[in-house]
Amino acid sequence: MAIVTPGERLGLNGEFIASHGTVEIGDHIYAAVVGTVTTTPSESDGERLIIQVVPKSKRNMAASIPEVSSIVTGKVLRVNPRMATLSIMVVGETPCADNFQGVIRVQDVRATERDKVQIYNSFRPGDIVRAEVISLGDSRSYYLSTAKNELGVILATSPAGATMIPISWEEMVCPKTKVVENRKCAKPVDA
Amino acid sequence: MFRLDPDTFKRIHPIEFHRRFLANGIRPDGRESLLSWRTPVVHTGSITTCNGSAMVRVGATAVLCGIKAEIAVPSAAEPTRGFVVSNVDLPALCSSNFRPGAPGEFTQSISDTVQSVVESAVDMDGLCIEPDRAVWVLYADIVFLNYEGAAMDAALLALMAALRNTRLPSKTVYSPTDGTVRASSDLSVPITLKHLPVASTFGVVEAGGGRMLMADPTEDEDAIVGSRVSVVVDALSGDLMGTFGGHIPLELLEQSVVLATQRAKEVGQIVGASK
Amino acid sequence: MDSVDRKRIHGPDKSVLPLPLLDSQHESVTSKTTLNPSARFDGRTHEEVRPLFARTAMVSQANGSAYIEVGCIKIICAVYGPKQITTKSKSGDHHSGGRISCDVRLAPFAGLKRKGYMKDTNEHSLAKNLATALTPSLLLAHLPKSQIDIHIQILQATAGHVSASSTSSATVLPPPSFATNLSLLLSPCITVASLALADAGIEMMDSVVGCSVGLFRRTDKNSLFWMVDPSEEERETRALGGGVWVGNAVVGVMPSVGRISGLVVDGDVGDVGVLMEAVNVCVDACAKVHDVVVKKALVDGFHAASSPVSGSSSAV
Amino acid sequence: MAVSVCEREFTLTGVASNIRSDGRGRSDVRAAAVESGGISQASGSCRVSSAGGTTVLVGIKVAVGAPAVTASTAADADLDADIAVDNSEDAELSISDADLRRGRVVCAIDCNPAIIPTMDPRAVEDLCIDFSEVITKILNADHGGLDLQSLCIVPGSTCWVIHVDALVLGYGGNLLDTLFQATRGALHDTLIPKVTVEESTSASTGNTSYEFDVADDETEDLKGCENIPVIVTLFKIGHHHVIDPTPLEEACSDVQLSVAINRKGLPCAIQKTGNGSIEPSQLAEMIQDAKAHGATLFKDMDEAIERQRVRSLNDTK
Amino acid sequence: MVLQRSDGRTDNLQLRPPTTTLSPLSRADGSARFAYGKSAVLAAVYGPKEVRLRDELLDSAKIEVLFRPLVGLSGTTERLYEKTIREILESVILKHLHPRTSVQTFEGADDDSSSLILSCAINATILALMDAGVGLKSMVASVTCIIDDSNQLVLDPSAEEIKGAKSVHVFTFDNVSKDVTSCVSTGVYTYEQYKSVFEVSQSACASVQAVYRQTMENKVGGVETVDEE
Repeated sequence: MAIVTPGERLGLNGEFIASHGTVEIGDHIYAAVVGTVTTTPSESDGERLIIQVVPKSKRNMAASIPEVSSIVTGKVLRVNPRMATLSIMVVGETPCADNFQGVIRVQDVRATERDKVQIYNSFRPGDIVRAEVISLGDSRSYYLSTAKNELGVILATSPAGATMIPISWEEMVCPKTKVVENRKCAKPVDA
Repeated sequence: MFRLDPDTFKRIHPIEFHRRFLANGIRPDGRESLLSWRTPVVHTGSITTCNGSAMVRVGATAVLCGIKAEIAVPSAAEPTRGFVVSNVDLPALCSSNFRPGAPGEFTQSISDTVQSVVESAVDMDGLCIEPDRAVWVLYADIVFLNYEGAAMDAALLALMAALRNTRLPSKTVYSPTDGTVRASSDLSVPITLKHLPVASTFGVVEAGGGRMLMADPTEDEDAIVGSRVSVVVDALSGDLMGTFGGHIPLELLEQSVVLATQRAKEVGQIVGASK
Repeated sequence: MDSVDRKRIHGPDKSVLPLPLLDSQHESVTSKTTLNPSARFDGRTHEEVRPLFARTAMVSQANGSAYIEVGCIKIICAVYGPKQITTKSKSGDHHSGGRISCDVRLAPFAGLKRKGYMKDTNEHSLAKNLATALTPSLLLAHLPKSQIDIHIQILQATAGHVSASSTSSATVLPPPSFATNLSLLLSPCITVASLALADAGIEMMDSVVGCSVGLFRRTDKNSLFWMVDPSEEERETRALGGGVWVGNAVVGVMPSVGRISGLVVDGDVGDVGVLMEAVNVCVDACAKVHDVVVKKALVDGFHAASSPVSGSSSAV
Repeated sequence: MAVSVCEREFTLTGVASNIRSDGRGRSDVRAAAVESGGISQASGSCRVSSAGGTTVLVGIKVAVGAPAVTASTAADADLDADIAVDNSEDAELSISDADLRRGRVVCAIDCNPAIIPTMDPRAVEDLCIDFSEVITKILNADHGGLDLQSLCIVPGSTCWVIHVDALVLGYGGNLLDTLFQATRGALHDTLIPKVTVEESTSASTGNTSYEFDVADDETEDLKGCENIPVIVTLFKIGHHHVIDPTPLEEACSDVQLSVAINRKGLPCAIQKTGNGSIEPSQLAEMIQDAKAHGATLFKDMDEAIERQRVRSLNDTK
Repeated sequence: MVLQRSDGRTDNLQLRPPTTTLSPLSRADGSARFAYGKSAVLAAVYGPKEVRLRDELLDSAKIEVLFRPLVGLSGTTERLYEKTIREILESVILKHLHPRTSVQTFEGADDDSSSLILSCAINATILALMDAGVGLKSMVASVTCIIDDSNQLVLDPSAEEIKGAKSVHVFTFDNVSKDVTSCVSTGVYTYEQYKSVFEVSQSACASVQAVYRQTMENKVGGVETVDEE
């Protein structure tokens, strides 16, 4: 398949709907990254095809930076009664170039009974958490939410050093000491 | 359970990621044993603004050393002793772990170690032009272009290969009236090296309840390396030229010296083949 | 530099390069002035650039990287990011899009005389002009709150001093001074940085290609002529081809869209007509470099980029 | 500076219809007052204040120093020059001869960040550094007009160093052009002490040594001032370009082209800044416009400087 | 043949009795002075205390080491010393007991002569840590040896002896696991020489550890007498 490089003209914007890895300048659509061109039929616009340029390897993946509604994975750095601070390491499936900072505020931990949430019973420092970006946040942090079943703690280590096992959506147990700790656990997608 | 692809897993849980390789005695970069090395590749003479230069690759690590010869007045205490000034630079270009600006503790300590080794390797008196008046000073600048571990090993290797590649003018004339030195425009005289030091770095890792050596750890493998030891061995005589290490059981230290001696011979041949 | 840099190893307080031996001084420095006025040293036409070697993915640690070799100039570039902007800026700024930061460094051995590690104004102005030339090509609006770091290390900036291997040419060139050499460095810096950005998968309108052009005044008549991509010899031997060096222009071009993203002109370059003629020739030269070198490097890099292998998926 | 969509639209439409927010057309400049010689302790000084609010004060100090090795920082040059002085012949290998036989200019610009409240303090600092580099580069170049050879005292070791210190006192846009105008005015106003050099050759070593004497009361004008170019910066806003912009117009501009125009009316240095790109045809148009503005600016500056000269002559009488 | 060393010792393997002073500084959390002959180091320990946000570690204390020579400014060699000391401390201090804190140590060298000062600095720092009551896994002690130009092993050399040495070795040993905690060797030497250096250093370190014990016992004993009064 032909490989396009940035600046290569792909077609008129009357023919295609520009998507990832492309850029519209005037009437034309150009490639914005190195990769292969793919076109898919659009659901909303029957006339035009969606055109995008797909980079081959993850290393060349365009801009793995958090955007609103992307699913991110990160490590809890610190907690306080109002929020948990995360270091975002992975956006979607792509590890980021550098860690981004995000916070999960107490009201964004879960969808129900928000007033009863206690951060310390949801996250502990060192936990690996999967969350969704809800806004670009302030100048320091992205705002994240775990208010969905499949979001929350995916990996936690107990004080004894063992990887804890989730036993319900809000509890995890240490296989060594059998101590039960509270967490906002994520529901495994493919389990 | 959650399925994570390898990149993601490595990113969020580097220790567990490397532990699993360790348990099987293999390495993420494809090496098949804890004690196997990345074979260095040496190219010399690519930078023509230098009296000598060498590019060394150890796995993905790439380092370039350029040597420039200038003339200086020797110190009064040692009137025939020349100078070798070696600096290691790990610019922000070579890895995201290094910040632009002044060199950090890691860079400085490598510079210092390399300097202490090279001073005993070069025949400093051979750099004398006119006793008490003029000597050569060899500025060796070792710039990392890609950093994947083996800082000390690669830096010293690049330095020694570049020194072997260094040529000085065949004819130098010191003028006592104005203190200047004139040199012929050809570069043909090699410098005398007394030794050919080769550094070998080992990490100490915990596996299967005991501690063992891991040869040539990469930057990523640092996650599980408790401490490290670099052993410098002269490839020509087999003598030791320095050990720099942290917490290590005595028997592992002895083992590392034996292994480093073997490796120095092999690497010495690679450097010896370069011109 | 009142105090010595304590973070480096230092040699003697002062050191100098040796002088040439008296007999070698008699070699004619200006022997090249007698050349045929219309020809260039290496037989190129006036519109032709020097052969260029470029490849991507040189620095595995970086998100993108590239290396370029033009004549004696060797430059490596690595791109890190996008990463979160750490320094605080004025409120409201962070939603407007990403930004780039350029850092250009000369290796201590890149020039004739060893250069210290202290950053000088040459490096600073190279970085600034580089950033100006690159920014228009990037779709930074897609990268809110982020910064892209572009690091350039110039490994060799000038032709070698008369080394054993090159004595055959027998002519000792007058030494180029760094200040006048800078513009020769800017154009390959632009090309290599844009390659590295494309290698990193940063979205861009077009890759930027840099090209320089030297302007000369004919000694016999008072008219100007230009030469694309002048080599160091052509530039330093000022009486080249019956002309005197009067100035030069460095142009950063986005070849596919035909726009100019960077321009630095120095010297008495005459009237706008001649200058624009030279700039337009640069634009054409850049298009050629883009088609022949840049595209190929990117496509080769794409083929070489195999998806990272480190075992099968691991379950946690 | 953050500009709202409405402000940008307003500015763009205004520029497109050739009526700017202050009533000017695209190529109209605001009046500027030039006063030189305000600072008595400086070798020369000049204050330029534009009707738009940009006020700049430039003081010139001449000092005896070492010639430049490269156009690098002053500190760097000093260090390298030390080596060159001691072993001046060595320099042949690294420094071209011409550089050792001339003086040099060092420029520093100071601006309190509070003067440009719309910009980040660090951005203001960067701006000052960038502008001082532009000015230093032009004045030290062959096309910079100044007769730098005349500033040489002892070839290879001693020369006059002209320190240009600029202070930004008010900001209403078009800073670089104003800074350069003020620098030009201040250099016209500059007087350097006369220097006499004695050359002696010692019989024993055959070395030549120099002695020089700086006169206390005799001074002379700086040679070549009238040939210093002027800088005209064009700001591309939308599809058109303007000169002498207001801060809002500056913020709406995506390409800036600073063109130095020499006395012959021809460009001698051009630098593009800004985050946008430009088509070659528009580039040619902009440089042509800069030429025209440059010629006018030359005339205005000459007149202003002449007026100052006449006034100071009257004062001394 | 009676051997005479420059400072009057008669045996190459003789260790000068180190002089130690505990708590010479009143404002530090712990401090100690340790000297071999004329080479002395004053160490001060602060912590565990609040850590700067960017240095914060999730699960352990951040250890910072600052080494200053007596005269002049510190350079690359001092950075190497700092790195060596920090790596020793990281393996010795029970740092996981104090997450999100920092432990800072400062070493001021009282004599700039060579590698001997590194041994003193290590020993002084360990004493100061014990003085501050920072939890340690074990006591480590450091000695310096040289191989002189007649290939003789010389323990605890003086500054003059180091100058003429073929190789210089600084060894630090642990008193619990008997592991090497740190080794810095420079110069040219053979494997056999290196092995003999191991053995000599290990036993010498044991005697330095005895000095530690004595010093600490004096301190604890002293406190008790104060209490009784």
